[in-house]
Order: sequence, then C-alpha cells, then structure tokens
Amino acid sequence: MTEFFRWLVFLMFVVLAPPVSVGIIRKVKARLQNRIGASIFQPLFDLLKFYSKGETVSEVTSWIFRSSAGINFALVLIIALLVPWVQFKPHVASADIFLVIYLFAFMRMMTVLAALDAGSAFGGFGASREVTLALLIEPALVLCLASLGVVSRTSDLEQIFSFANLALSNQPGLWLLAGSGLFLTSLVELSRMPVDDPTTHLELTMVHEAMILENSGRNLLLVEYTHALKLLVLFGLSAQCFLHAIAPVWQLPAVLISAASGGAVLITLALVGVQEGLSVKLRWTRLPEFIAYAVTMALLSVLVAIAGRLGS
Amino acid sequence: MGQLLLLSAIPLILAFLSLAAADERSVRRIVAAMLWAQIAVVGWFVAPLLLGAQTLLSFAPDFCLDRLGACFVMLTTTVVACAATHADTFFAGEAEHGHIHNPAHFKIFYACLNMFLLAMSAVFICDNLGYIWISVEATTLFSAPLVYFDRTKNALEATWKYLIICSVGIAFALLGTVFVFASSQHGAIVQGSLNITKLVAHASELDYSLLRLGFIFCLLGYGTKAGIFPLHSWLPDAHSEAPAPASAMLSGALLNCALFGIWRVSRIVVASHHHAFAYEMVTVLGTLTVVAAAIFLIRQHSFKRMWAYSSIENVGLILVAIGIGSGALFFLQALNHSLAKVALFLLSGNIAQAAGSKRLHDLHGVWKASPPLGLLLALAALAVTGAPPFGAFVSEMLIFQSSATPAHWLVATLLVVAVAIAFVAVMTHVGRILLGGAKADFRAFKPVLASLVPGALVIGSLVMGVFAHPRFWEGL
Amino acid sequence: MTLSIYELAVLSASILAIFLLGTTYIRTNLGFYSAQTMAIAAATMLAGSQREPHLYVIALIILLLKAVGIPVFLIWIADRIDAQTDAGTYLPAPLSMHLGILLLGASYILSSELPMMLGHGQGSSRIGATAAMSLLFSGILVMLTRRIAISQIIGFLMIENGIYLFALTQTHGMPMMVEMGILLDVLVGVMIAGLLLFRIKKSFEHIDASQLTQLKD
Amino acid sequence: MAGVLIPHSVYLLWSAFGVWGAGAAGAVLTGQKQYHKLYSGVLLSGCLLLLGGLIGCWPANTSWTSDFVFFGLAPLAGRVDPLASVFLALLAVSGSAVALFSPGYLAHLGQRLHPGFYWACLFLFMLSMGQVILSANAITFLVFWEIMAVSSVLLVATDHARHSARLSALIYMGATRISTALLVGGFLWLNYLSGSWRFSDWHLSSAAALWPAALLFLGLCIKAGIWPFHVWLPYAHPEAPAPVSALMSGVMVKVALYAMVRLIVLGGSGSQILAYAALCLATVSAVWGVLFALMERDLKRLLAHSTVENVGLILMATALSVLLRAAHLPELAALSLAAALFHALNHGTFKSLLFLGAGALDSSTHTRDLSFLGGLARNMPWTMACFFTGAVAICALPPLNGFASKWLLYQTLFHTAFQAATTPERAIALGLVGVLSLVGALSLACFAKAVGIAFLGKPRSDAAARAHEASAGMIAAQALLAGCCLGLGLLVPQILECLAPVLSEAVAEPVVTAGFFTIPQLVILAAGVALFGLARSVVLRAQGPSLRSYVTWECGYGDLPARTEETGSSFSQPIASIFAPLLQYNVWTEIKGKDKRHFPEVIEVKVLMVPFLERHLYQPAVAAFEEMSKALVRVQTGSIHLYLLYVFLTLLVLVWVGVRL
Repeated sequence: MTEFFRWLVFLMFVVLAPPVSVGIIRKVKARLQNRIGASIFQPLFDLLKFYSKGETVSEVTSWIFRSSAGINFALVLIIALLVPWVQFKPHVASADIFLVIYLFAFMRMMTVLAALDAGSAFGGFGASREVTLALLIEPALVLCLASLGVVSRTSDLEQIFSFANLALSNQPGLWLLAGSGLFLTSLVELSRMPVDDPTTHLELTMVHEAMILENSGRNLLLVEYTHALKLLVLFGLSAQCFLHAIAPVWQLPAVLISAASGGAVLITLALVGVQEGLSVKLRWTRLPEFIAYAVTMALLSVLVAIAGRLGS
Repeated sequence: MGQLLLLSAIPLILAFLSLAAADERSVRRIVAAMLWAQIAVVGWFVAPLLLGAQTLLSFAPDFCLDRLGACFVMLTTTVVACAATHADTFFAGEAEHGHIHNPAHFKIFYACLNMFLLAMSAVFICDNLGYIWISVEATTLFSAPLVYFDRTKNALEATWKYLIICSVGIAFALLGTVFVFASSQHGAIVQGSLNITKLVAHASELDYSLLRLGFIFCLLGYGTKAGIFPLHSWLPDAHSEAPAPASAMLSGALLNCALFGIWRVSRIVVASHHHAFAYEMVTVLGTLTVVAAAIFLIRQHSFKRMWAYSSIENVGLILVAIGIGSGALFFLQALNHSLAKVALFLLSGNIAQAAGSKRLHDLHGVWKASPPLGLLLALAALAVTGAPPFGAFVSEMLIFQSSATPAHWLVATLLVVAVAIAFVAVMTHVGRILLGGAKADFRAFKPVLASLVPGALVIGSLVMGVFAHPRFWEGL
Repeated sequence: MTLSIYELAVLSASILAIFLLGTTYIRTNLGFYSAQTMAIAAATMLAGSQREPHLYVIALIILLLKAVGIPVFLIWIADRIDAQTDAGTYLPAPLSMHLGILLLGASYILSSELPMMLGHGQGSSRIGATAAMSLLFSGILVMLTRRIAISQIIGFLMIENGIYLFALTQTHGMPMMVEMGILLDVLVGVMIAGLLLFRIKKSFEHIDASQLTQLKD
Repeated sequence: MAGVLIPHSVYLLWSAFGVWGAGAAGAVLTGQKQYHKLYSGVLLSGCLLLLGGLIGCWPANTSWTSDFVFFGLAPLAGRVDPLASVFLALLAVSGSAVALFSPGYLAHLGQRLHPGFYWACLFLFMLSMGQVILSANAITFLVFWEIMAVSSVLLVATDHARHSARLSALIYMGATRISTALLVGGFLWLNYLSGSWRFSDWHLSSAAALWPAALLFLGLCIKAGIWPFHVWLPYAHPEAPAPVSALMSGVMVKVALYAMVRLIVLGGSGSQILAYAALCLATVSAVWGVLFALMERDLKRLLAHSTVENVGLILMATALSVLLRAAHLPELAALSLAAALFHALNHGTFKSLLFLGAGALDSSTHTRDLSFLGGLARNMPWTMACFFTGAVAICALPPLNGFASKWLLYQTLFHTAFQAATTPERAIALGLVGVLSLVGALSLACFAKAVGIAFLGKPRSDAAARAHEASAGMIAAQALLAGCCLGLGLLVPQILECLAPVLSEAVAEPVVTAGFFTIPQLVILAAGVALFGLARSVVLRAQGPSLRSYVTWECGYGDLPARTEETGSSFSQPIASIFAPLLQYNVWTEIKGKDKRHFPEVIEVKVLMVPFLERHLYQPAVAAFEEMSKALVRVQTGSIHLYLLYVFLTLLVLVWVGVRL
C-alpha cells in the first residue's frame, strides 16, 4: 500500500513541483527587492499558456530541432526517476554516478545541436558558451559524487544517499563540502545568477536563454518544463547533501526523513532565490574564476575522501 | 685442367667474337644468349657441389671450388647475364634517344664485359692467394673500360680515380699476400706456399705476427676494392658514371669478389686460432661503413650515386657477416643485395634515359608516366633496403640476430638504427621520384621489354624472402 | 758493417727512389725509375744464385719489361702529350727528398719489428726490409705530392717495386706463376693508364689530376 | 601443416586471406580499368569468409605452422585465440563496411586515383593486418607489420597529385620505419633472452625483460599514435581516401594496441615503471588529442586527433590492468583489460563510421573544411543520421557502445580509488576520474562542433548548398556501422562473456564477467523511446495550433546571410582562449584603412597555432641528421690526392690497431 502511495506522491511531486520551484525562486528574489512578485504558480500558468500558443519553426532547421526538446524531456524524466533527489523517491533502477553524468551530457548535446540547427549567431555562441562552461564544471560534478561514492564504497547514488549508509553517517564535513560543490556546479549548469541572468533580454550576455531563442509554443513548453525539472533535481541533490550533514536527522523515522528532504529542497530553492537577489551577473571572462571555487570544493571533498579513511 | 678450359671457353670466344664482329646489334644479342648458355655450363659443372653430393671440387693444382665459391660463381654469372640481356634494350633505347656511340666503343665494351666475367669467376675458383690477387687486379683492369664507355669528361675522371685508387689499394693486398707467404715459410711448409688449403692445414704453425700483418694489408687492399667506409670515395663516382648495365655488374658482382678475397684470408687466420683481432676489426669496420653510408644517403642529389651509397651500406653488412664468421650469412646477404641492386641499376638506367637526367631534382611522377616501371622501382627499392617480404630482410635479420649478443650489443644497435635511417632516406628519395605529376618530356618507351629482367630479379628476391628455409644454406 | 753486394744493390734501389723524389722533370724521374728497377733486377740475379734458379728468368724479364719497356712507353706518351715537368707539387721537391731520407731511417727502425728470415745466407734481412719499406714510402710520397697524372703512374710503379723487393728479401722467392701474373697485371695497368692519359689530355687540355674534382657530393 | 587436426573453420580463415591475395594480384594486372564494384565484392566476400571462420573456430585455441613458407629465422606460423578473434572481427566488420562504401566513393575520385594500385594496396593492407593479428612468432609479425606499413603509406599517397598527400606519406613512412626499428630491437633482445622467436616462449615477467619491454612499448606507441609520437597521425590519416583512413584509424591503430596487449600484458610484464610511464603518456595524449581536435578546421584532421585521444584512453586502461595485476587486484585488472579491449572494438566501429561519413561529405561537396560546409542535414539526411549516431557513440552517451566501454574504465578507476593499498595510488585513480570526465566533456564539445557546424545551420558555400546525398552503397556502409554501434551498446554482457578467456589468461585466474556491466542499457533506451513518444504524441499533436515555418530570429534585421552564422573556429574560441598557453593559440588581427581607429575598411583575423612538438622536437631532430650528413659529405671533395691520403691513413690506423689488439 505505501509503495503505491509513495509512487503517487512522487509522480504528483514530479509533475507539479518544477514550475512551482521556479516560482518560489522568483518569489523570494522579488521579496528581497521589496516587490510582491508574481505568485509561485505563475510559471505553471506560463506552461499552460505555451500549450495553446502557435509555434514558429525556422525553415533552416532539420529534424534535430524539432526532436531535441522531446529527447531532453525523456532524458530528464529518466534522471529524475534514477537520482535520489528526494528521500521518498521509489527505487526504479540502479542510479550509477557515471550513467547520470552522461545522461546530463546527452541532454547538453541535444540542446547544443538544437541551438546550432537554426543557424543563428545567438544560438551559435550560446552553444559554444554552454559547452565551455560544461567542460569546466563536469570534473567538479563528477569528483563531488565520486568522493562520496569512494567513502561509501559503491557507485550507486541511491545507496550513497540512503540514510542506511553507515560509512558516511559520521562524515558531516564531507557532506558539506560535496553539497556546496554540487550547489555551485548546479548554479553554473542551470546558468543561474552569477553565471547568466535568466531574466536578461540582451542576447549577447545570455548562455542558456540564447540556445532556446528559436523555441516557441509547445516546443518551448517542453524545454521550460525540462529545465525546471533539471533545476529541481540538481538543487534537490545538493539539498540532500546538506540534509545528510545534520547528524540528528539520521535518527529520525523514515516518514519524517522524507518530509525533511522535501523541506530541504524548498529551503535550498529559497537559498537560490536569496543568492540571486544579492549577487550580480559576472562577466564572461571572469567566469572561470568563479568556477574555480566549485572545482576547489570538489578537490577538497576528494582530499577528505582519500585522506578521510586514514582518520577513521 | 680440362674443366678450367671448359669454364672459360664461352667468355673467351665471345671476347674475340665481339672484337672481330662488324655489326654490334648482332653481337649484343649473341653475347646475351651465350651468357645464358654459360650459366648452364657453370650450373652443370657446379651441380654436385650445390646439391650436397660433394663438398670440394679440385680440378687443377691451386684451383679448387668449395660450395661457397660455387654459389658465388653462379651468382656472378647470372648477374653478368642479366646485365648483358638488359644492355641490349638499354643501348637500343640509347640509340633512340640520340646518344649515338660509334661501333668501336661497343666492341671494347663487350670484349671487356666477357673478360670481366672471366676474371670474376677466376677469383672464386683460385685456391692460391697469389692467383686471387691477380684475378682481382684483372677485374679492375677489365672494368675500367666499362666505366669509361660513355666517353664523357665525368666518365673519364671517374675511370681515372677508379683505376688509380683501386690499383694502389690492391698493391697493398699484394703486400699482404707477401706477408702471408713469408709467415708460411717460418712454419712447417719449408718452401712456403700460397695454396690456401695447405695454409689452412698448417695454420697453427704459421708465424703469428707476419700472418696478422698479412691479414691487415689484405683487408685494406680488398677493402678498398669493396668500398669500405674510409676507402670508398671512388665507388660513387665509378658506379654513377658507368652505363646502367656496367654499374649493375660493378655493384652486383665485383663487390662480392673483393669481399671473397677478405673471406679467404680470414679463413686462414681463423684456422690459426688467433682470429679474435681479425673478427673484431672486420665487424667494427663493417658497422662503421653501414653507419656512414646511412648518413651519406640522407642528402643525395644524383639517382645512381644514391644506389652506389646503398651498395656501400650492404658491403658494410656483408663485412659484419664476415666478422661473425659465417659463410652462409656472407653469401645470403651478397645474393640478396645483388638481386635487388642489379634490378635497381637497370631500372634507374631506363628512368634516367627516359627522363633525360640523373639528378633527383628533375625526376618526379614516374608512377604517373609509366606505372609498370614505377611499381618495379618501388619493389626493387623495398628489396634493397631490407623490407620484409624480400630476401634482404631475412639476411639482415640473421646478421642482427647473430650480432645481438652482450659482447656486440652496440654493433647490433648501430646496425638496426643505420638500416632504419637508410630505409627512410632511400624511400624518401624514391617517394619523390615516384609520386607527383608526370614530367612533360618523359619520353615513352617499351615498358614491357625493359622491365623484363628487373622484374625477374625482383621476383627472385621475393622468392628468396618467402621460401628462405635454413636447410638451403646449412652447409655453406 | 760490411754490406754484401746483394744488400748494396737493394740499398741503391731505395737511394735511387729517394733521388727521384728530388726532381719534377718527367724524363729524369723515368730515368731514375729505370735505374732503380735495374738495381732490383741485379739484386734478383744475386739472390737467384743462392736460391731457386727461376729467379734468373724473373730478373731478366724485370730488366726487359719494367726497367726498359715501361719507361720508354711512358716517355713516348710524355712526348705525345708534351708533359715536360710536373705542374707543381703539394710539397716542394727538395723537402720531399729530405722527408724520404727521414722515412729511410724510420724504416730501418721499423724493420726490426719484422721477424727475422730463417737461415738466410745473404747477411741480415734487416737491410732488405729497410730498403723495401723506404721504397714503399717513397712511392706513397710521390703519389700524394705530385699533381700530374703521369707522376701518379710513376708513384704506383715505385710502390709495385717496393712490394716486389719485400717479396724478394722477406721470402725465399714467390712462385713463378704468381710473379708472372703480377708482372702482366702491372704492365696492362700501365698501358690502360697511358691510354687514359691521352684521353685526359684530349678532353681536359691538361693532365693535372688535382683539377679533376667535378665528381663530388 | 603439422599433423595436428586443423578444424575446418580455420580453412575458412585461410580462404579469406587467399581471396584477398588473389584480389591484390588481379588488381595489379587490370591496371587502369575501373573495376571498383568487382573488387568491392571480392573484399566483402573475404570479410564474410573471415567472419565465418572466426565464428566457426571461436572457442578453440588452434595454431598452425607452414612447412614451405619460411622467413629465414622462423616459419610463417599463426594462432587463433579469443584475443586475436576479437580484433579480427573488428577487421572483418570494418572491411565489409569499407567494401560497401568504396564503389560510390571511388567513382568520385575519378582520374586522380590509379585503380589497380589502389585496390592492390588495399587488399595487401587488409591481408597484412589480419596476418599480424594472427602471427604466432616475431618474424611473421615483423614481415606483415612492415607490409602493412608500406601498403598503408602507398594508400596515403593515392591522390599524390597533391603536395600535402606526398608530404604526409613520407612523414608517415618515416614514423612507421622508426617504430619498426624499435620493435626489431626489442624482438632481438627478447630472442636473445629466451632463445626462440615464438611469442608463447617469451616471458616478460623477469627483471631483465624490462628494457626489451620498454623498446617494444615505445615502438608500439609510435605506431598507435600516443602523445609525443602522435605527430604523424594527423598528417597521414586525413590525406588517405576515406575508406582507407577509416581502416587506418579504426583498425590499424588497434593492431598496434593488440600487439601491446599480446606482448606486454599477456607476456606477464610486471614492471611498475613501464606501466606508470604508459599511464602518464596515455593521460597526456587523451587530453592533448581532444584539445587539438577541437581546434581543427579540417573534418578529417579533427577525427584523426580524436583517434589520438581514444588511443590514449585504451592505453590508459591497458596500463591500469598491468598496475592492478602487479598490485594483486586480479578482478579489477580483468575489468580494466575488458575496458581496454571493448573500447578498442568500439572505437574501431564508430571511428570508421565517422571517417566514412566525412568521406561521403567530401565526395559530394569536394571539401573537408568546416568553414565551407553547413546545412547538409537537409540534402544529406541519411549521412547526417549515421554521422550523428557516430558522434553520440564517440562522446560516450548512454544508449550506445561508447558509453559502455568508458563506463567500464570509470568503474575500474572508481573501484581502484578505494581498493588500492597506498594513498597515492588511490589519489591518482580518483584524479584520473576527474581527467577522464574533462576529456569526456571536451570530446562532447568537439563532436557537437563537428556535427553542428558541418550538418546543421545554413550552408556556408554553394558547394554545400548543392550537395547531393551519398549513393546507396555508401549509406548502407554507414548504416551497417551505426547498427554495430547500437548492437554493441546493447549486448555488452554477452561481449564481455566472449572476452572472459582472454581476461583469465591475462590475470592467471578464472574471471566471471557477469558482474562487470550492470547498466540496463536496453531498459534506458526503451524508457527513453517511450517517454519521447509520449512527449511527441501528447504535446506536439499535428492538428494543434498553427505550425508556421519562418525565417530564423535575427532581431528584426531580415534574413541574415550564412556569414553571420557560428563557424568552427569561433565555436572553439572560448575553449582555446582558456587553454591558450598549452595550444600556443593566438589570434592575429590586422585592420586596414586610412583612418584605422574610426573607419576600418578591412579587418583581417587569423588564428595562429605554433605546432609546439614539431617546432621544438621533431624539426630540430631532422635538421640534426641533415647537418650530420652535410658534415660527412664534405669528406667527398673529389680530389684524388685526398682519397689516396684516406687510404694511407686508414692503413696506418689499421696496422697500429691490429698490432695492439
């Protein structure tokens, strides 16, 4: 019985949560800027609006442009089903670290190709920037997860992030380092504030937005939903890391832990909103320095993972 | 005594015939045909030795033929026959391309060719050091007119240098023979003797210091004739200025005679059980020659000079084989080198004739101009530089294997590196000749006839490479 | 030390060779060469009386062919190509003569290295070895220092004489056939060189071997 | 043949080589006549025979020695065992793809190709590669290794009217000959140590065998194109015609790696120094290869550099297996060797596919320069689909085979990170995981650029605009290889099963490969397709709101020309500026015009990249040899007196040395 209930809650969460999470971030940012801001369900209404809007497709594009949104949607759903971004996620299949990394890479490939397909200058340099940023942060992402995996001696994410994993029960330092590394990498991966201002309309400064300039109508709906779900998954993962860092949570019963994980996700989203309110978009040439912080976090967690065994 | 006459009958008759006959076109054909007959005669004569029935064939005092000598006589006669056969089409081509030679030159050329064959065969037959010296000197004298056939200034200069340097060199070989003879007088042989079998029998009683001096002088003398590194300077000039058939014979057969002289003297020194110094010296000289020739090959400007330096490289390898002391390796490397080198010289004769120039700079696009010739040149170049399917690879690997011992590890390394450098250098030059757009004035010529002999030789080298079973050369 | 007539003849041959080094006139060089070969022929005659009789025959042939035949042939050629004197030498003639004498002394020292001849009646073979070595060195000197082609032939002939002297003094006499063969080769060699001299004169208008440097890498 | 009973399927193998030999002879005889279809058929039948023979004698470990063919030191001897059959299968598959591809492609080369020599060399090339893999003793190996080298040099020089083709052929010939010289040195040394030429007698586990193993390793590194010695590869592979460069990059490079596995890994080499050196070289060549691939404008040079990267990965896995075996972790050593062999197989398929795709591009647009291509997806849809599959495979994206082999390598490194004994080893392993992910991201960027710039967007030249689709045979070849990529991706456990005997031989204990690959690729593919179908049907129904096709968004300036489109070099400029010191990358701009600051008339921008290795390592070496030769040639002054002086001096030296010795 609980298994069906757990599936129901999870699916409901997967369908509704992504647009709402984007709404929450915007709401918190608006509040910081003394604005009331749109309701947190506004992105959901936008998606429904896109569903009924007409679609314009450039005649230059090939089949890649029209199918890349669909492929990305499928991929992000598979990732959401595999990665334990919330504790109440039912087990589907073994979520190997490197499988997840390369599913993300597949999504990136399709987005970049779709951007290049329209043959516009904006899509081109957006794709080039996306690929450059990905190249810089991928090692950080992999090393964060790998260092967690090394200490818990398994590469299956579900086992790493399960509260039954005793190897990591007394490693708050490692959790914090890996969590912050993940958080910073997801900021770059999702092109949030310091990397790229999602609300800008100046194409020259865009990274992610430039790539989806050509999408419209239902295509855009798929793209927006995919992006939102990816945002939720990545921030959810870093939220789980922070949650594991808090020692008392390990003793809570299962139901409370899943609730706590949901709460952690919300708090992280709020954190992102606050961070967006406070920081300003960095120039493109200064980005590698920002990313260097994410890489340093990853290397620190590697050091702890390797040397940590010496301590215990 | 009868066998001696039998062996030298055909060359002598041909020599007088070519001097007497009027029309040189018929002389060329007759000489080519008769030389193949000479191969048959020598083959019949030498068959018991080659098939293992007998190990020694002595048919006159101071004249005997062992299995190694038999192989070399067969090789030399074949090389001369191939050169003569190809000479026919080559000179016809020369006439077509406007280099008209007056008939007197042909008379001298063909007379000397036959006497040259006789002298070379004599080297392998003599059992007496003195007779070997006389035959080697005779080869020099008879090959001088061959080099001088083109009657150009360069040919004259090359002939003069060839004659003077080789004669001086061989004079020292005579001094070496005198020393060996003197060392035999101190020993058991009261009157002293130059007969090799007798010397080998009594080798331990020979006076060691005189024998050592004798070996060194003979090594220097015959080494000059063979083209060992510091003494090689005449070889590129002579081989590049001589007409293609002549330089084919010079490279393919003459070098083997000179090296055979060194081999004979080294047998005596080995029999005297003090041969450490001899082997050491020959191996070091051989390696030096291979390395120097490889470095020479890197910067080449003339087509046939390049093949001359490649001959020097192979002489070095043969010397190392002699330094190892195995007659089989000596003959194998000489055979494989001769097969490939004769084919190469004949082909480069055709190409130089068709392209009108010997300089590497002007030769390109042979592949486009005449594919069969290009293919043959590529295969022959691969054969001579020791690329696997061909025979030279087998003999070179045998030499490397026997020199790859802790004592000679440096020699083996230098050889492997030098052979690699030589391969890259030669194939770069050949690559530039073969590839690229065809030259405008590349005169067409009958490719089939001209590439018949080189083709056969390349196939021979291929057969030597693929079916080289040690049982063939066990007994050498 | 009293020298026997045999040793005198041998020494005089090497002395004549050193005299040859002193002049650059072709005709006088050839004169010295024939004198030196006559001395060797005499030495062979004397050796013949002690050892094998066939040395007499060889002495006669050397006298006829090498002492008289070759010089006459070379003089005839020199006149035909009017090569009067050597076109200059790498080493001035007097200096090379003194060097020749120095080499005579050196060869005397070196001859002690060579093992002694066993039971040789005609006095110690050191004199013979010394003379032969000095003749050899003089021949080499002529070849290295003289420019024109004809002196190179003379140098080659002197080396040939030196080697023959070695054979004469160090051994009881080479086999007859070998001697004949060597003689024949030398004669044919000189004839071919002579013919080439005509060609060089005709095509190069000079016979200076040091200018024949067209063929180089 | 020795008396032993030879299974009938080995005769199938020999018949394959017999067919190729006959093809070679026939090709030489037919000369200029264009019998491309006939010879493609002969090549295809040979490949099928080979495949049949392999399947026939799969589990057995048969070996044979020829009685009459003898190469002087050792007979022509061969042996079929699982390791050899894996690589022979790769040869057969690539060969059949090339056979299907050739008729269409060669028609386009037309007069610039001499059909007789081309086909003869191709048959020789296939035959010698097969024999090298099958050879059981060092002499047979060397003979066919050199024939392989020479025939591939001639194939690179097929279109030798172009100067660049001639230059590349000569550079390649020099590189292979140096590698052969090193191999000869290594073989001689091992023959001296073991006294025999057969590989089975050679054991590299002893300490004395370190130096010959190092020589072999260096020689094979040159041929495989590992980092400092890879300089010839970007010259040779692009210049050859597409089918040949597919075979060279796909199969010949693997033959060098096969030899490394056969001689060094199965030979039992336990030396840590060699393995660590190999690991360093492999890592550097992986990063170096993909970085330079990113900077290339010529599509085939891009693929050649990416071969250097993948070869680096394979060598890394091989070196790891040696290290892990030395560290007594047999199960992990088997896993890393499985990763090496499987990645070699995969790279063979998708790199051949990409080269054939580039060849199809070249045949219809007559150019390989990315800045003149673009918008080919429209009129070359099938080629684009196959090239896209190849790109997805090479970037190791999930459903396909590239991901499977890379995942195995990741797993090896990951497990080493916590099973290895000492801390430095664990740190290196985890560090390598980071480097591997960097290389993965770089190759994604590289192939996104290749696919995006070449196929998508607006055509940048009218040749690209008028391009026509490749012929049926060419598409069939690419589809075959694309199918292989997918098939290999989905059948990973079965393939690891086939590799098990090799792994157990290498690790000297039985290996169960069941637990090696746990990713359910098929399930993921099915889920992906299902969800994609859901997305398309539910969300993008045809009769939904209007679907208007219009001009690409250009801020209202009207339809911009193709010149405003992203080009290859601008796509990789951000990455190049980050790695500028490593790549010696600098952009040279010149502004012309009367008033440069305010009214520039012409702005010229050029990307200058100093070929670092060639400039500082190879050109000085070649110049040194030239200098040495120039110095030695001064000996030949032409003056007869000097030559006589040489004779007399040598006489003095010889006498003095002789007396002393």
